[in-house]
Amino acid sequence: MGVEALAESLGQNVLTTTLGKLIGWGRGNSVWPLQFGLACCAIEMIHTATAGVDIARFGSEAMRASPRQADMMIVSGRVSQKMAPILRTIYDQMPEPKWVISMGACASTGGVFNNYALLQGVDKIVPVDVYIPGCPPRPEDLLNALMILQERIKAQGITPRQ
Amino acid sequence: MLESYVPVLIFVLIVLGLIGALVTLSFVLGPTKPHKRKLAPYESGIIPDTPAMRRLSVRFYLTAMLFIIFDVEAVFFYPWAVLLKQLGWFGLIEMLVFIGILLVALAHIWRKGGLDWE
Amino acid sequence: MIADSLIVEKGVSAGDAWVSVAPDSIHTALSGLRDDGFRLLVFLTCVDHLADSSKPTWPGRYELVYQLRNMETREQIRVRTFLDGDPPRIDSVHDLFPPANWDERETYDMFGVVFTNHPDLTRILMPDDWVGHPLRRDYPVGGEVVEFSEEHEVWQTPPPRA
Amino acid sequence: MADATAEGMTDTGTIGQGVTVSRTGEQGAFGGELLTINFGPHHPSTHGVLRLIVDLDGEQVRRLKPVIGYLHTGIEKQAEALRWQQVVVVTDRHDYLSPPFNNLSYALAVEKLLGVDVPPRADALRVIMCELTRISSHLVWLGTSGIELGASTMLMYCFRERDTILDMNEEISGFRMHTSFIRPGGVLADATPRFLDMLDRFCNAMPANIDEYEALLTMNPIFRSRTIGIGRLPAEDAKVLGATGPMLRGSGVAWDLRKSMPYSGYENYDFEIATSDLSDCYGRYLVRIKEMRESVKILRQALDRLPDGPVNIDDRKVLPPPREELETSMEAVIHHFKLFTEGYTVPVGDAYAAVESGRGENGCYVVSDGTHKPRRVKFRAASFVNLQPLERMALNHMVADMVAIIGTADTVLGDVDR
Repeated sequence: MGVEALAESLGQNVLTTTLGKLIGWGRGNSVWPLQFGLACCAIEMIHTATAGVDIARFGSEAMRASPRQADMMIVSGRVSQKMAPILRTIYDQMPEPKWVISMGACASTGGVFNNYALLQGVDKIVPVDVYIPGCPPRPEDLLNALMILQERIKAQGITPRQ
Repeated sequence: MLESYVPVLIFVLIVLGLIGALVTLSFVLGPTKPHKRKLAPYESGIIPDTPAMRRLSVRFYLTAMLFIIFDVEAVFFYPWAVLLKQLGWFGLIEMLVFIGILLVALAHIWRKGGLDWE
Repeated sequence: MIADSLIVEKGVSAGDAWVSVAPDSIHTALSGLRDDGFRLLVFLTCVDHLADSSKPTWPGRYELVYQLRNMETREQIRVRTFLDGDPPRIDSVHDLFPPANWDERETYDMFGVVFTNHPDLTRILMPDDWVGHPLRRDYPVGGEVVEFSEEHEVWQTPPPRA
Repeated sequence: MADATAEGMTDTGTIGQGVTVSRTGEQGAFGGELLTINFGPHHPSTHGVLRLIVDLDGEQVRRLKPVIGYLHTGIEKQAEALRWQQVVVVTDRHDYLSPPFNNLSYALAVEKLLGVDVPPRADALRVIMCELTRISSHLVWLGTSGIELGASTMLMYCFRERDTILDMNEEISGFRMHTSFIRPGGVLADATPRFLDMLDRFCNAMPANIDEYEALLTMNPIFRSRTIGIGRLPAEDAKVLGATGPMLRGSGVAWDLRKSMPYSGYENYDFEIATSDLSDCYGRYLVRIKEMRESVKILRQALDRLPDGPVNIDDRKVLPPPREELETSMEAVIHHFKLFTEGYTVPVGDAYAAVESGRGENGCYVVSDGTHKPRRVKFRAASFVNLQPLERMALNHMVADMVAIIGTADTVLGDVDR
């Protein structure tokens, strides 16, 4: 958009880097996840959202149901062949600075089920930023992944990854 | 004579400034890559093939109208509440008459079944 | 109980009484049992006996299993039929037992057993454009190829995609 | 509130018909056309990836067609590719809110084929783990159903208790959710003193917590107006449709597998079957709350009368020998080697075993052809059958009531799609 072209033309001087830091800080500290619960990892995701582990401390409490208001998609659970096109559609319908956390072994690599029914890894259809091992991973693992993602977002500054 | 309205002016300016800044900043800073699938209507993951625009039932219109009537009624309470002291008994009785008329209307609608759905 | 003419074989397997019936008399047998009080169809499934060495000969490749239960007397009975043919055909029993509607759709989806006069015999679990019936023994498990594992050599030929 | 047309229910002809979905813009009751919408796979209130194609006349549901399969994981095919002892890990994951129940139905079926009985201490540990999981599964249902109807504090309260249960799971088996604790031939490990102490504190504290939930919801006018008279399922139709668990007991039918067909020692615990004659969403809520109280009573009895003794059958062909024996005896090494390379074989035959899980009858039908891999493993999923009355319970209800009806069916989509 306008400011990216401006940022390239001005090059990396004091203006764009501080602006980049500010934008990165803004985006990083309020990453709104999309409520994309599929299977067992979704239950652990709910645990992360409730008082016990409390993802609200990291600015990600507002689990949005619609992709229009979400910045990050947490693929929590196993993605079946029937669900794959729908997952891709929802990823497409998310507004632009968007990231993906692949939660659990089933989302990252097909996990325990290496058979015809599952998509062996969600990175076959959507670009993934952070993978979380575990079946299901502990809520603290999801928080750890969120913190890793926040560092990445802050480092990206004005122009996100794609 | 207009000095007493300056705070209102400042308030309006602040509001417009804030909203203006938020909208332009997010419009300018947010990268936009529109493409066909992103602009398709969101229906929990399925791209709908049936036309969304269908003739809707009259009940929606009825409920909307009822809401507007009683919402506007509530707006009239604000000035009355501010001037309650000066108006004294006359203001109170006047407002009670006003509410009474609308209560009669509400009772009529309720009895005619305008409030419940089917 | 069922008219003895219908029963092909009778026995007890691991504590559960079972009865074997010819495929074309399944509807009369089940309605007879239902009138006797076996009103709950616990489940209906199919077993594929392709290359099954546990018995010298099998009356049919596909064995359909109906597990019925009498809720008053707490009795259970298992009705089997053996089918052959490609696709194997049998009468639908959804009018006797309503839960059979979805069970039959799933058995059609997974094994390709066609239930005649079923109201809506379409795939229930797999995507609608899926080719092949996954739970048949000659259908490979699919999934990712795992090197150096002779287990997966056996299971690995991927399904013919449409 | 228009409740579902009762008289159209009992004839079995129309139940579960393939519902034709209107694309042609049929006429609705108030002049508007029927609007076909997707209550789609990605929806906050469908308790998983369930898709409902709904024909709406204004706000009222005229036709509803569930579409499932969005979480089909091919667990039954995967079980055919694994050995007998490896299948336990896969059974954990099809009904991911009640893993020990899935393990128990699979273990009981295999033990029926093997013709073995587990020692009493293993039975008691199995009952303890199952009742803990029933409470945690009901807590997830109560929390999510509460937040769907607006009571967001329910989610926080319920998941606070669920965290203590998951800590207990982790203490006894090392896993929070998928404990794989119950295996053919016994259990994973003996209960540690710390687990018994945590269980004791849990049994003391839980009744007060359940009172807290009841204080929030039972007499809450909003919750009552959203659930009383909604999703009515008469007793006769619940039986005809094969519903089990709280769906059946909520309609007044006192059928509980733990009482009617007892397994693993349930006959020597005394508890009541929770039923309610309301046969609507509120009735099923009361049933589940009472079931949680009964589970705490069972846990208290199981804890007080925990028999000591071995935790596994000592059949070396099925279960590996203890580690320290490997240094001394050659047979142990041979058994150990054979078990962990090829696995054990189960006599030819087929067996069905069913347990009463939080959702209903959770059964496992196992066919063995004498090799070290099962020929067929079929899971009788309670949610798969409890989802079918949804078509008829949601008829002529408002869209907002459909949220309560999907919640009350308490279906777990992993269980439905397997």
